[in-house]
Amino acid sequence: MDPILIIVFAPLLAAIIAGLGNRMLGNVVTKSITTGALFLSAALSWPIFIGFLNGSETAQVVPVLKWVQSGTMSFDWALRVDALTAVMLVVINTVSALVHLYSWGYMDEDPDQPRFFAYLSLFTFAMLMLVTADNLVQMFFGWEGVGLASYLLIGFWFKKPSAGAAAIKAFVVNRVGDLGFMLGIFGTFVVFQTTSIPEILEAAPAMSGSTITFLGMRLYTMDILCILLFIGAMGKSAQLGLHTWLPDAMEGPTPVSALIHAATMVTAGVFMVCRLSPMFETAPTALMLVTIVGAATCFFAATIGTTQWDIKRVIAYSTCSQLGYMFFAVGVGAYGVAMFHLFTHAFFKALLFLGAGSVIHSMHHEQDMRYYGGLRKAIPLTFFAMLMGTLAITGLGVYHLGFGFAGFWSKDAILEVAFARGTGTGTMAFWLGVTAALLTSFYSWRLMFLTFWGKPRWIESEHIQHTVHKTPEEAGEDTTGGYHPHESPVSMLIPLGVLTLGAVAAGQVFAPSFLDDAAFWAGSIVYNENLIHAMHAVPYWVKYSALIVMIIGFAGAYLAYMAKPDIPAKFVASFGWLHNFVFRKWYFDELYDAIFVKPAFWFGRQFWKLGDIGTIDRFGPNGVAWAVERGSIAAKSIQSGYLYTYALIMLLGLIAAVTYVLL
Amino acid sequence: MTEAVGIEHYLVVGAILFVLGVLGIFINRKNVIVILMSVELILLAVNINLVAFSAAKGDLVGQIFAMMVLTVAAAEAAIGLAILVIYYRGRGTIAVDDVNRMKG
Amino acid sequence: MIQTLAFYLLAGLVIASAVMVILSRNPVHSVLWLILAFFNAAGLMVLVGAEFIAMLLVIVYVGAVAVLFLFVVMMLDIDFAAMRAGFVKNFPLGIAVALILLAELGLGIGAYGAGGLELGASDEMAPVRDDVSNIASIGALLYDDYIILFEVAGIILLVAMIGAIVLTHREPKPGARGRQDIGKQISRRPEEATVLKNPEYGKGVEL
Amino acid sequence: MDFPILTTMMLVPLAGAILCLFVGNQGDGAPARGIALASTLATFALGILLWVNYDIGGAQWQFQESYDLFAGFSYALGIDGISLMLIMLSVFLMPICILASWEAITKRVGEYMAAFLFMEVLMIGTFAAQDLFLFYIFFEAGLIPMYLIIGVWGGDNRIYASYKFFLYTLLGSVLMLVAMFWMTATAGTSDIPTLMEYPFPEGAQMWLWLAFFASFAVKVPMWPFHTWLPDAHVQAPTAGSVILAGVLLKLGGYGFIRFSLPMFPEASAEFAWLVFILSMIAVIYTSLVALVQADMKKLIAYSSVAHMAIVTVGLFAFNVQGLEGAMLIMLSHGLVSGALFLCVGVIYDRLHTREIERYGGLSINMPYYAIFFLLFTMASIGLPGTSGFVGEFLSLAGIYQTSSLVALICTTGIILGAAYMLYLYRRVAFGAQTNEDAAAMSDIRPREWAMMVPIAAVVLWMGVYPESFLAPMREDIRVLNAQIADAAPASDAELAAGTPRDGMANAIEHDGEGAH
Amino acid sequence: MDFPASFALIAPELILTASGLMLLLVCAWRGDKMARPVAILAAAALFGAGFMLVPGLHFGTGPDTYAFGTLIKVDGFALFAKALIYLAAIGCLMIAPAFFNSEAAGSEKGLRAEYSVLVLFAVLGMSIMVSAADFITLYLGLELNSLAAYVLASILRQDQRSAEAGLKYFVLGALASGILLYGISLLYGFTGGTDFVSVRAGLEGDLSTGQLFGLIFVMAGLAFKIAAVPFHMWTPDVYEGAPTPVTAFFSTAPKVAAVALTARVVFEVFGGQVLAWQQIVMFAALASIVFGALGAIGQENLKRLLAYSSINNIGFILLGLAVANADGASAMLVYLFIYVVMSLGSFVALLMLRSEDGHLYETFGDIRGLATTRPVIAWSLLVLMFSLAGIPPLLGFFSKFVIFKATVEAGLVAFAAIAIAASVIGAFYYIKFVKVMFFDDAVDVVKGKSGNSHWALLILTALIVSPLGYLMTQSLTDLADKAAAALFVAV
Repeated sequence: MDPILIIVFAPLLAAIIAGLGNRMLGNVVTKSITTGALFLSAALSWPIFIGFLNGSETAQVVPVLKWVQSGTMSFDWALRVDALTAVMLVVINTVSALVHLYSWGYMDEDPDQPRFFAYLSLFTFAMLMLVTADNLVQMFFGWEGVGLASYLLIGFWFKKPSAGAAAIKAFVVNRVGDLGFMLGIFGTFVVFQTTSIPEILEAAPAMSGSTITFLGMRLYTMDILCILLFIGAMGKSAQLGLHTWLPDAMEGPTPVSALIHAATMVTAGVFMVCRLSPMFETAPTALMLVTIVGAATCFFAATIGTTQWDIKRVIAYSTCSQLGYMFFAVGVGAYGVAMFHLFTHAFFKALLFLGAGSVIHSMHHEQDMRYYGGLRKAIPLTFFAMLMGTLAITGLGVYHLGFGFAGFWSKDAILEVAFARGTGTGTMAFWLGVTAALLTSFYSWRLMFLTFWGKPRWIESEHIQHTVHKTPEEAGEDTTGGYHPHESPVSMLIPLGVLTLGAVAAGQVFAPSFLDDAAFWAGSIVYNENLIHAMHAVPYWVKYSALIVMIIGFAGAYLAYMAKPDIPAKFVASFGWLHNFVFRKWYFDELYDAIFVKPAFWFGRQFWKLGDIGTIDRFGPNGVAWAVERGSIAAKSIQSGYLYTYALIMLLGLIAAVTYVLL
Repeated sequence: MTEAVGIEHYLVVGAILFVLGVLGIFINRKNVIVILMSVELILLAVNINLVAFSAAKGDLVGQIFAMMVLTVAAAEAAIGLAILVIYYRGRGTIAVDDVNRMKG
Repeated sequence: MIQTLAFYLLAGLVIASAVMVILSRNPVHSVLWLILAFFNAAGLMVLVGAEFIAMLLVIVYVGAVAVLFLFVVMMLDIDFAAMRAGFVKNFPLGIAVALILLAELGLGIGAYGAGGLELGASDEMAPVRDDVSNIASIGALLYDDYIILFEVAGIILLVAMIGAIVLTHREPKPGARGRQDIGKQISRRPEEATVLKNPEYGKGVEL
Repeated sequence: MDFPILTTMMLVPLAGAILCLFVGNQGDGAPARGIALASTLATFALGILLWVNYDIGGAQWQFQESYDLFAGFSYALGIDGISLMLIMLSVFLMPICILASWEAITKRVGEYMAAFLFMEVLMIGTFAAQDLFLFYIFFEAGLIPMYLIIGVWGGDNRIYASYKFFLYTLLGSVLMLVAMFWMTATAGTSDIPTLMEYPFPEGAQMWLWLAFFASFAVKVPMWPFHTWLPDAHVQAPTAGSVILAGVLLKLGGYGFIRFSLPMFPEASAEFAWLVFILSMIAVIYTSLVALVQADMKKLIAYSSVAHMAIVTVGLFAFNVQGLEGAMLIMLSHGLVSGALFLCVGVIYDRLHTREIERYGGLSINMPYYAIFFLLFTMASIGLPGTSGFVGEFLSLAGIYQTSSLVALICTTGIILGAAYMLYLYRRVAFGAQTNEDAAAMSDIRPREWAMMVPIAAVVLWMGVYPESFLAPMREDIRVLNAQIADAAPASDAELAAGTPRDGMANAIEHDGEGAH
Repeated sequence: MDFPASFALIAPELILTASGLMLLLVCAWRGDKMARPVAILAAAALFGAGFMLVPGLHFGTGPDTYAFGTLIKVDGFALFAKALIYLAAIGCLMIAPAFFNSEAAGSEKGLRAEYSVLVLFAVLGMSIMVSAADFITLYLGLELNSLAAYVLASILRQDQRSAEAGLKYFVLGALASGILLYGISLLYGFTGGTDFVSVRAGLEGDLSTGQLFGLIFVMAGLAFKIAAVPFHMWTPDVYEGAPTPVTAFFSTAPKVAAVALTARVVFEVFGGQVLAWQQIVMFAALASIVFGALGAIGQENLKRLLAYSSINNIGFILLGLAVANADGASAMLVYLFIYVVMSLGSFVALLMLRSEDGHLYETFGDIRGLATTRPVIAWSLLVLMFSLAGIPPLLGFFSKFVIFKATVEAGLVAFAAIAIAASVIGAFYYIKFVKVMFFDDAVDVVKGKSGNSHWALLILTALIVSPLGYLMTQSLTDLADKAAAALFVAV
């Protein structure tokens, strides 16, 4: 049996067993099965990845089952393994296995653990189906499958109304993207008469320059197809416009955020564009759009990140922002660079989330950073992990030393390649990227300072009050309220440790392969050698720009939250509108609520009351019934019972007939 | 049949009688008996028609027919009056306006 | 000439009496007008040479039908004073309709006065023969070709009879005087009818 | 097969129905229930036999029977793959319906079961009829049992609903009858296979098409002829809704695929835009209406209208994907909406209300119920891997080839569908247990497991390996598509070759500047 | 004239006449005590008369169908109609005694012996009507039937509704006869004679206004007999007022006779002038369908409702007439047969709605929830009502099927479409029957027992209109085709 079959289906099997077995099997059994399956998958994934690294593996397709054959449209279940997939396999399986393990501790008190682990494994299966897809439809299957798992996990604590709402939001907003993805698949099928990815990619260059009608407009075929597909990617990867679900998705348990909303699922969009890179290469307009959207998201999400109080939301916006980086890297044609950032980001962002989870766990599920403070002594290991993660995300590293944390290697490469691209959009992306890097540094350090430095402030938190049964007044000077956070259990710390390793070293170790080794990619993505050369050749100020803004960001955060803690309040006081605008997430939710959600309900009610009941029924069935009833009353009133009426009507009938024939 | 008085004259008499008979049925509100008489008028009109045609065409069938109509008219009158009698017994009136217990 | 005069006289009278039939307030008068109408109609028929039908009309209608009407009118003992006068409410409509019908009929019988009336050719099944009297030819036809219809007419009269009896005949109420049984009456003997009593003086008879 | 299996499949439930009528309510209806279940299961077994013996890729019409029993039309049965699938759907859902009524129906059980069994006879007959008028008789006769089912065992407003259902659908179909007369008079036969190949003059096709449309559009139902559906669904007992949504709505789609398309291809092409416009409106309109419903059944009923709109666009896409997709949606919708009604029925049996607000947090006390409900909700949304996806995908892929605009509008159905279904699921299964009586409800019982599991299994089967369902229909659809291909409306997705734009989009001159 | 041959042809009528006269003697002699035996004997006579039709129906009529010159024509069409009339009359005789002997008859409890005799003579009249080949025969047959009918309608002398029904029926019937006669007189004058062949010959070519008038007046008179709009006004009142068995009779046998007569006159006499009358008939057909349906909606009284229903059904029959070919005529006959069965069954069912002490129920309010209290009656009524509404798979659909088939095949597609759409209005009140019986809560007043004859008739009619009835459609259509062909042989 091919190992890829085990890699993909072991999590599914585990999910089914855990899901149906549920309480019959008990917590430990289900947790062991799912976690075991994931570690198995992870263990089998690394050899494949390494195989690609050293060139001993080649791309292969393992057919599984016939799926659909309808006329000329045909697609089957099949697992495709190439370098790109291999990267994703290790990312997914490693992070997933670690998250499973982490959840042993994090979810220890939850009554519904089998369900949780089943969902997690189910998610992993769907994600694996996505990345191993050989055709667009199977990719869509995985795409939707991860959407389902995301929905289920966000809504895991379904008793909370906000969780339910967030789950729906995630699914529905993703569906907006899926609309584009589906149309993209349809269009691709129309153009190429196939949904098989290799066949499409092979035929794509020939279609460059051809035009097609879409909604009555004549457009470049490849542009419109790629834009449609990219809309799908935007939904899944929470790009500007379709990003609103991601922060809300933090309603899910933190391990979920780490796995789905940081490391894997949200990167599916990037993966998809990379997978289809030969197609995108033929669509300059589409790529331009990708660049713009990516850069805008990158900047926009970073701004919001600077104002949020919820620790997970900060990281969520950070994710959003980092995804923006990946997209504009893709947009400028540096697919390998984007994938590299995806790879490193998976480690440090999962680390940050799990670290945050550890904090939350120790703080009795309080997520508001205003109620943290001074935690570095209470939970030193978590602190260390978070510190490493922050260093990774802010991209600490020095070019000339040839050393840096994971983020340094990948993010700086993205900035450089955007600059090196030389186009207007590329340059714009570079500058937005640099600004975002500054903001990233600021909000990351802000998070660190608020959480781990300063004085404990947690007596203000209702969560803590519940635990220690004290109000802030009763606690008086002791702002801890007598609550002492504890370090998380080992099952949570091991994953933190592993990921810390990744966050520190992943960039250093894999940069040569991901960035410079065309052979590694082996044609699974478009590898633009010229561009990479240009990237390495950018001026030094470009190469150092990231480090510089990182330091500025750090300094700013230190100033505002350590040195002079009254600065933020002053800033808010003088630039209230700006703060509000950013704090309210640029009013996207309010805007969507006003132009989509409310009108949908309003139209629904109008269609129902005015349309169905007021018009269709009123003038249709009920109207006819009314008319018939009136007719019936009229008919009966003619039937007066009087002989002379009857005789008269007979005569009238006679005369009518006579007159008719005479005329 | 004289030249001066043609078949048309008889037909017109018949037509007028017919219309009077019909009119008698539906403008009357006094009395059902008058309605029965109107029916007789209609039949008389028919008979005049038949006889006139018979004479004009030199064909006796019309007269045979008229005889049959006469017979039936008599029978109808008998039945009609019988029904009228029982109706009167039941209701104590034969005003046309009152014959409307069933309607609608 | 005489015939023309007679026609117009009779026709005028028949129409006038018909009008009176439907317009007179008293049903008895109506019946009498009806009789007059029949007489005149009979006259008209005589004019065209249908003596038998004319006589039949007088005998059947005047002798039987009209009398029947009179009989019923009298029997029902209607309070003529209480009789509602006037006409139905859509009288104008009725009149209008009647006039239209009349006009159309006038038209229908073929442009009266223009002489354009075209009768259908007789199919010569029962031609009028000059050598045979009207009654004789009718008799011959009736008892030969049309015998079956003659019989049917008889059955119609029978049904009318049954019908009239079924509807109007009332079984004597219990307690009312029963029917005469003539046989029983004749065969009755004095012994059955009389009782010999020998009453005591001054006390009367106790039956 | 050497015995008339189709007739047998109709006779078994017919005999059961008559028995049920005579048994009546004896023993509190237990004998009637038993008879009904036994005969539906027997029919299902026969159905499996039918499927197994169906020669895929063999003759177009199989299991043909023809007896000259009637004047003016003949008793001719026979099936192709399309009929086979729909018959299977009917006989599959039937035992489940009986189970669903097992405890819910306590009054006049014999008559109820008889009505259902009659229904089954008629459904099989409709799909198997090979004579135009025989089809019409079966098609129309379904009104009687359904009218009774809604009227006798329905909810509070059942009278209005039953009248509306009856008269609306009757009015729709009588015009079709006139068209059928014209067709038989012109073609000289009422044999459906012959008529399917008869070239009707183009001018006449328009009228005929419209007459058939009047019937099928009401049955499907298409906007704006859909208003009978929510009423009928809401008032009908659970099993009635299941059959209504599961099979009766399919009659409309079946009608299009069996009559309108092959018999009047030119008219179909001519009117395709009418269908598209109505369907597009339906997708948006009824989805939004579904969003604001407070009654579970009404919501699902409106969702049916939206789903069936995808069927109609698929049918009139004039390509194989559209047709096969439409057929798969019909099968899937039959299962899924039926299952959703069963889900509603399960909790209705416990709490006797369909008001969404009265529930909440059912995942807590009814976890297995919640799983099934979720599965069917997801299938209804068209999640890949469930039956809902394949059909929807193919159908929309089909329509995209004809018009990207229609595809775009109809594909928004996947967004709106997700919105209203998840909103429903959230209000029923998620949230806190705000209603004590709802919180006290017990999880599904063995009988209910027996209803849910088979449907769930088929839903997944159809989602993962739809080949089982596509294979029998493939040849028939190919033939149909070849037949209508000439008339197909112009596709708006015209591809025009052009000179390739310069190389790859990101080609960059390697000038060697600043190289390290 | 070959008298023996003529008599042989009218054997059924002779049987009816002879038995009618003899039974009349029995009535006169023994009075109402003999009512039931007289009824049975009358039914036997009808059966006997019907038996005489069998050879003709089965083997076809001989070459010479005329009797007594051209007065009477005993062709296949007449035979079919007669058979149907006799059967319907037998049914109506079977259900009469129970009604008149129960409290339902009011203060005049007890079957009148003359009732059956009148029925016999009425049937004789119909028999003559349907084989008339001459307008005099037609008129006499019609009047024989009508006079008997007037009496039957008002036979419950002390019931005011019955008397009023008789009165209205009589007055309007007499008016209609007058119109008919006037038309006949015109036809006589403007064509060759009174026999159908001569009249038809006289109507060849362009019609003169006189001929046209004659045609219209005759058709108006006939329209009254079949109760087509606008000559239908008497129907609801008479149906409601007449005793129920009489109503049942009216809605079956005389209907058949009148329709058959109309078909014969229209096809045989006016057949050469289709364009002159076709549109009028079409209008009358549509108007009948619509008015019948509209009138029926909202009726509480079931008899009255069925009266409107009969108007509605006549509309469909007239569709067949409007088609003006043998198919249409055949369809009319098939429709008639099925309609008679449904109508008879419905009235039998109405007669079974009795209280414990024998009173008859006749409103919707009384049959609420009948399905639970009297399931067999309710289910039979359900079958009958859906059949009347023309819903397959009941036989009523087949009747509409043949009619519309003929209409469409004759090219009157738009006409058929309008008519069939209007027929949906009719379905409304038929399903109201079902609604009341099945959906409403039971009032449980119908408790009286019914005799075997009722049950037998009810079950029989229900079975015939059930899908089983389709098995007889072959032979029925064959018979009707043969019968209809007879009308068009002469052309």
